[in-house]
Amino acid sequence: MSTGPGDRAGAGRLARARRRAAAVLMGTGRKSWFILVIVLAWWLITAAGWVDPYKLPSPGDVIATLGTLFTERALFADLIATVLRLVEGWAIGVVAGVLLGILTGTSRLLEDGIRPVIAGLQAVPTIAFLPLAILWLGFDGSAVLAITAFGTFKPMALATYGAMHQIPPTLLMAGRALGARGLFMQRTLIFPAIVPNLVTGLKMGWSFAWRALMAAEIVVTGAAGLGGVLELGREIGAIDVVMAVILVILVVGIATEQLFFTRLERWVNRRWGLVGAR
Amino acid sequence: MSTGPGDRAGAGRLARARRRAAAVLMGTGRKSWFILVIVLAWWLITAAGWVDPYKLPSPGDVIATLGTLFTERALFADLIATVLRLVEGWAIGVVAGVLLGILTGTSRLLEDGIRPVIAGLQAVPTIAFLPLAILWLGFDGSAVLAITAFGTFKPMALATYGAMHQIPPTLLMAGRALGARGLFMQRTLIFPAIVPNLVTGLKMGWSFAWRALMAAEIVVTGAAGLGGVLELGREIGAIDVVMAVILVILVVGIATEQLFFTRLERWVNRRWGLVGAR
Amino acid sequence: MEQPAVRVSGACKTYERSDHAALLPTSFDVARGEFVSLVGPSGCGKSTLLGMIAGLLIPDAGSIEALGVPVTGPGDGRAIVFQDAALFPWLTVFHNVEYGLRAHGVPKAERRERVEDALRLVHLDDVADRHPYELSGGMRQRASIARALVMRPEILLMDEPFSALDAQTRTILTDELQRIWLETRPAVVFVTHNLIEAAFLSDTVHLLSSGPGRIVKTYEVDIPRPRDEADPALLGLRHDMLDRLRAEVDDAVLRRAQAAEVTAL
Amino acid sequence: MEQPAVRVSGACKTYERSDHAALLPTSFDVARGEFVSLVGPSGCGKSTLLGMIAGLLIPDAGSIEALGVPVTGPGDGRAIVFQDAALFPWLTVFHNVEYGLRAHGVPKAERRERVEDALRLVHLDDVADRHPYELSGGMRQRASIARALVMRPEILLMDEPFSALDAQTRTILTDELQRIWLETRPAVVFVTHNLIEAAFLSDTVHLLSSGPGRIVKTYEVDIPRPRDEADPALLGLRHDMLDRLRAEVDDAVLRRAQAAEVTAL
Amino acid sequence: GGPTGPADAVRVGFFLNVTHGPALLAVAGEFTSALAGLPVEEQVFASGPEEVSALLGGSLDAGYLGPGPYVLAEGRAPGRLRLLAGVVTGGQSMVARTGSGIRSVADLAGRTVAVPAHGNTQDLTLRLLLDRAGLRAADQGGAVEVVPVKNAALSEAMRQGVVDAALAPAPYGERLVADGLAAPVPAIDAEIAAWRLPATVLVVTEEFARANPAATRALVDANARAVRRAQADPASVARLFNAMLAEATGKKIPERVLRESLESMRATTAIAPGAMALMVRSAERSGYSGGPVPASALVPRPG
Ligand SMILES: Nc1ncnc2c1ncn2[C@@H]1O[C@H](COP(=O)(O)OP(=O)(O)OP(=O)(O)O)[C@@H](O)[C@H]1O
Ligand SMILES: Nc1ncnc2c1ncn2[C@@H]1O[C@H](COP(=O)(O)OP(=O)(O)OP(=O)(O)O)[C@@H](O)[C@H]1O
Ligand SMILES: [Mg+2]
Ligand SMILES: [Mg+2]
Repeated sequence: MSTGPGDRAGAGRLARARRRAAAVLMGTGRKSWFILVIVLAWWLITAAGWVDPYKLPSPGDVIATLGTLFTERALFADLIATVLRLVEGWAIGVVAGVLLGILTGTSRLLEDGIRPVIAGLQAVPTIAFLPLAILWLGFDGSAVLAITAFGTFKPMALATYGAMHQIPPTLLMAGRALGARGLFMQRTLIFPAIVPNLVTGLKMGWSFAWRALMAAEIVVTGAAGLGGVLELGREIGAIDVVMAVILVILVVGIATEQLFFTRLERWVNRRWGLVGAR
Repeated sequence: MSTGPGDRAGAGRLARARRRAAAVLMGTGRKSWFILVIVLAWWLITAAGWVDPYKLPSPGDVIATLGTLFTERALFADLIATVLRLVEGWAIGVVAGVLLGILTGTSRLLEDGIRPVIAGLQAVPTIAFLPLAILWLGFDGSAVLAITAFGTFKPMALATYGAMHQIPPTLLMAGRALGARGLFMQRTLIFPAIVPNLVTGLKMGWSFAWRALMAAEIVVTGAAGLGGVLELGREIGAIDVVMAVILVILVVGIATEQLFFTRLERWVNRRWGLVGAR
Repeated sequence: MEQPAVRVSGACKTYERSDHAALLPTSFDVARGEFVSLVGPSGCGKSTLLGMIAGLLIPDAGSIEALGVPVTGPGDGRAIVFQDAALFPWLTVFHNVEYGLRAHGVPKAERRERVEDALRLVHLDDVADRHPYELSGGMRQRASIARALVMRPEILLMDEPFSALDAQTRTILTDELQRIWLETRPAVVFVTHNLIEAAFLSDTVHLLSSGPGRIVKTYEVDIPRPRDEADPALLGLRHDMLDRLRAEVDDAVLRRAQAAEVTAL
Repeated sequence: MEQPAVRVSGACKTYERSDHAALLPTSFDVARGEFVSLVGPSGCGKSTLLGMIAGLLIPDAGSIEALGVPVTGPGDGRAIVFQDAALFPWLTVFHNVEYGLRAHGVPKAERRERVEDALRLVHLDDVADRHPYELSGGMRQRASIARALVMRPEILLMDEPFSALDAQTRTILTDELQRIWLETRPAVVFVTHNLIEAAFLSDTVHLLSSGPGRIVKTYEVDIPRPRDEADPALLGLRHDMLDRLRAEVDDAVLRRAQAAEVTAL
Repeated sequence: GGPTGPADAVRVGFFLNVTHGPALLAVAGEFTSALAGLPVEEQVFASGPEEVSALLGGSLDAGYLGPGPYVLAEGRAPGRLRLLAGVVTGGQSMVARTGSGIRSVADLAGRTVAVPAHGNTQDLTLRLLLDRAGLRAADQGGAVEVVPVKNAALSEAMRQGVVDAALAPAPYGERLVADGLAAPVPAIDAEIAAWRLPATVLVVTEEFARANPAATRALVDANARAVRRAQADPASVARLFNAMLAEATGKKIPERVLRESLESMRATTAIAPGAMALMVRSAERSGYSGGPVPASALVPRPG
């Protein structure tokens, strides 16, 4: 039963590596079984002919349509156009929202005055502003961008307010006692202190940005962008095109979540010490 | 300098009452100054003729249009119809989201499988599903309701997952040690424990519900609703109608926030002891 | 020999995704009605050990028996009190104390009676309708103790129940705990950092080493009860334990520093 | 007479939206280089008093002078250490300690030197690049102390700096604080619940009453330094203070119970 | 307001619709050579109101659009747009749900009729029909429920019996017929045809026309060429439309449906006298109009 400490550590390391490899495999399995079940059910339902293919095309049909859209049509260009627009609008909205949130959040008067208006605006679906945006900003894409940015801006500002109220008071007191004030304080203390809470806000903002952008693309850009394709698919009653576009959005959404937000969150949580050292 | 303790208490009570009254007045002032500034600026810009009235009707015009809409176009009926639909769809979405969240959140396997799918779906704007909803559920209220409920369901389920991870582990341990398990545990411990975190989710869900409902009402036009009026204004190029409807949504939004969510939050925070005893 | 209330035989634990043991194989008995304290530096595995006795954690190896039955989960006869009271904030004091009885399907009338008894025992009968946020820290811990006692446990597990309280409230509650224990006489396993508290309350004090924990020394306290906190014998015992612990900590600080270096690479 | 480091004259405070005073008018002096402790039950206004001296809170009436100048806000010469360390989690230990120097526009080279000195003083020089989450609780408090000391304060304010630590780490850090204080000799106002700690470290201990706080008794500790924690004189002093406090608490419990009834109506 | 001087490009808007056939040809061919030296920037729109907003907001110079949005724009912001020429007339048809028994306008009483949008060409046309038959829309206190249904949702609305008939722009009416969901109503189509209502017109902003007379004339000429080609070779319009649709969605509309659609319309630069006035009257009667439309806005002013 007695093993030297060296052996023990070596065995431990091996066991850990093995456990980790198993965990990655298991993790993939754990995370995808539900998708597999859904796809299987979908396939079964359509293969058995239980529903009108007009109402629910088979997975194969949708994949085929997707293939055609990508290989023969310019769906990839649409996707790129949409994602670029999305990132740009989202980034503008994030910066504007966080700046406004921090600047007005440090004064009770400003916050009391501005926050209810933003909270109220948040209830108004961003598309309602689309006609105004086109009139005021013109049609050359800036309306779409403005709508996307505006859609992101509101939840970001609200998330910033929320986050500012969650800064531990002793951190603020420590900062003040050390002589921080004004812009120095906002830049070096308040902003970094709210970052972990903002990450959740970023995701929310992304989700609102998608909604605003899709709504705007459907109305504004005719055929350019995923929204345009979605709308044209609807117009001509091609449900497989609609589902193919949904699938693309879904994949982009999951990819963004996994490749960007989850990593960002993990990095921030680590850096801000929100998880134990290990 | 010396006053009896009774006098002192009496004076204190009076001072407190006075302070409270002042606070209410001040509070209203603090919260509305920004709105007043905006309205004033709006009025000034239009009165001075700096912008094309076609691009920005004056506040008076919008109010007049609002009056006409209410008296001659039965906007009140539209408003009621929309709000009822909203509440119904939202409530269904909330119940479904929370139930799914709790049921699958207690099992790692279920959560790992289902959560990424819901997170992915959350990236897809709910309107993208509208064509499917119309196909499957019919071109009538049920598609609109389903879309609204679905729009609420996803953020609620995600909020529920999030909230479940924030239950203090000792509460769960205490419950288990006291013999709670299964449904009893979910009903009497997990659900009440997540309520305070859910309140924020409720607001988010409400905001998503509005978006989904407006988008759906614009397309499925059979019944009365604000979305239809908004679309009418857009289609006939009546920017004053668009602004009037935005104003109505804004007022409903602020009223809901102030009369419902803020109170709910305050009540929950009090009951759950998230603020000090006083 | 009478069967012990708790028998821990070689129980040990390494947490998932951790690379060192939280508790090395540990063995000790708690006789029926005995008051045992576990004392040791932070992170030495005291809570882990208690959690295993409670059935909230499963030991990796070794076994734990409670009242002669192997522990496989939380169960009758054992109750636990945590450092943060862990009261359910949405329930009144009454309903908090009633919770475990509801979970066990005890009929309403009996529940009412037992809860009232328990609240009287901890002097909380007149705040039964308050919510936890309306209580002081000390009152919260009393409620938490009542919630455990109402289950009429033969084994009471307490994890630093008083360490979040201020010194004065703590002293008062320690006195109260002595009284309650003398009235109800469960076997107690009591975790604390406070050496005077441990000495004052216990029949036996186990001192745990830090790092991966194990018992390094056991003290028997043969002072008649009720005891007085200022008893010089208690102060002497405290001093012995402190010296022993300080040696342990220095050792541990060294070990931890090395571990930290590895981590930092 | 030499000007005191801190002069508190009749300072009192009632918080907004509270209906009873947090601190009744209180007066005391802290001489330059003197170590003063404030001890009292929870909620008696110790943190409030310290916050006023730090300039983080404004007294309702009375005045506070630091180094002969009326306090109107946080300012040079005063530094504060909190119970929870309050390190900035996104900064390394080095940058945490450097923060106050940056806020004061100290040039980079001087910052580096002063930070390194401060870290050496608290034995943290080899973990300068770590983030707070990579430190133990005791290391965090050392870092927090370094962050205060780097400002070369003539007045060091400490609000229960060790109360979140386990007993062993606490003992070690108390020893260290004595050493650091003997090396740097700032005037210290030290808030604690731990009577031995107060007696061990202080020249003067002020005992505050509970409820709306005020000083009820002042003890001078005339034991030569460096001191030993096991010194019987310290234990005797502790016993005196405990008795006095226990009387205070009973009084307060009564008063608080009455207040609570009013609240509950 | 945008720049008042000569432009450095002509920004032209159109829909990806069969009724915009000559516009598609123009974009694909006639405009490729710059208009009087100005490069052409095309912009695809999904609906008239956005195109009007873009024109009035100064981010578009010229546009193909239906007469409905045009007259509504002239009512709200008189004199800001200039009607240049006709493009297509016809291009809409009444279809009735199979089994609904609708054969004439009078049969629409008590029924639900779909149009694509409030105030668009079909909506205004339907109201003219009702007016002539002594009927009124429900929103005007009458017995005919006029509901806006997006083209995308039309076939589902028809399939589920939510609407009894639809006045649809080509090719959506023809599609419903081809899918067996609805039947044409020849009597009503004949009545509409008699008005010779435009389906698409070409407009330019007054500002652009004043600052760029040569480009405006070139625009009129290019449009005229495109119209002549569309009239001479409808099949080329069908091919081009399907090609553009497929480019975006990978889908095509059946050739037969497209051919039938094209037969229902006629490419012509002429605008029948009185046709625009009918549109204005309908807009005013239905309460859509924001104000009086100047008489000068009703006739093309290409010069
Ligand atoms: N859930 C967990 N996952 C991983 N490691 C854990 C977990 N809980 C505790 N540990 C680790 O196990 C060791 C023992 O922890 P435990 O909580 O039992 O110590 P303790 O003696 O109760 O400490 P304290 O006095 O601070 O309460 C520590 O190193 C701790 O970091
Ligand atoms: N920000 C605040 N607003 C309102 N009341 C407060 C606030 N901070 C403290 N109080 C109240 O003022 C009184 C004194 O509080 P203080 O924090 O100064 O006590 P303390 O002696 O430091 O207590 P502890 O030992 O628990 O830290 C208490 O009754 C407390 O509830
Ligand atoms: Mg523990
Ligand atoms: Mg305090």
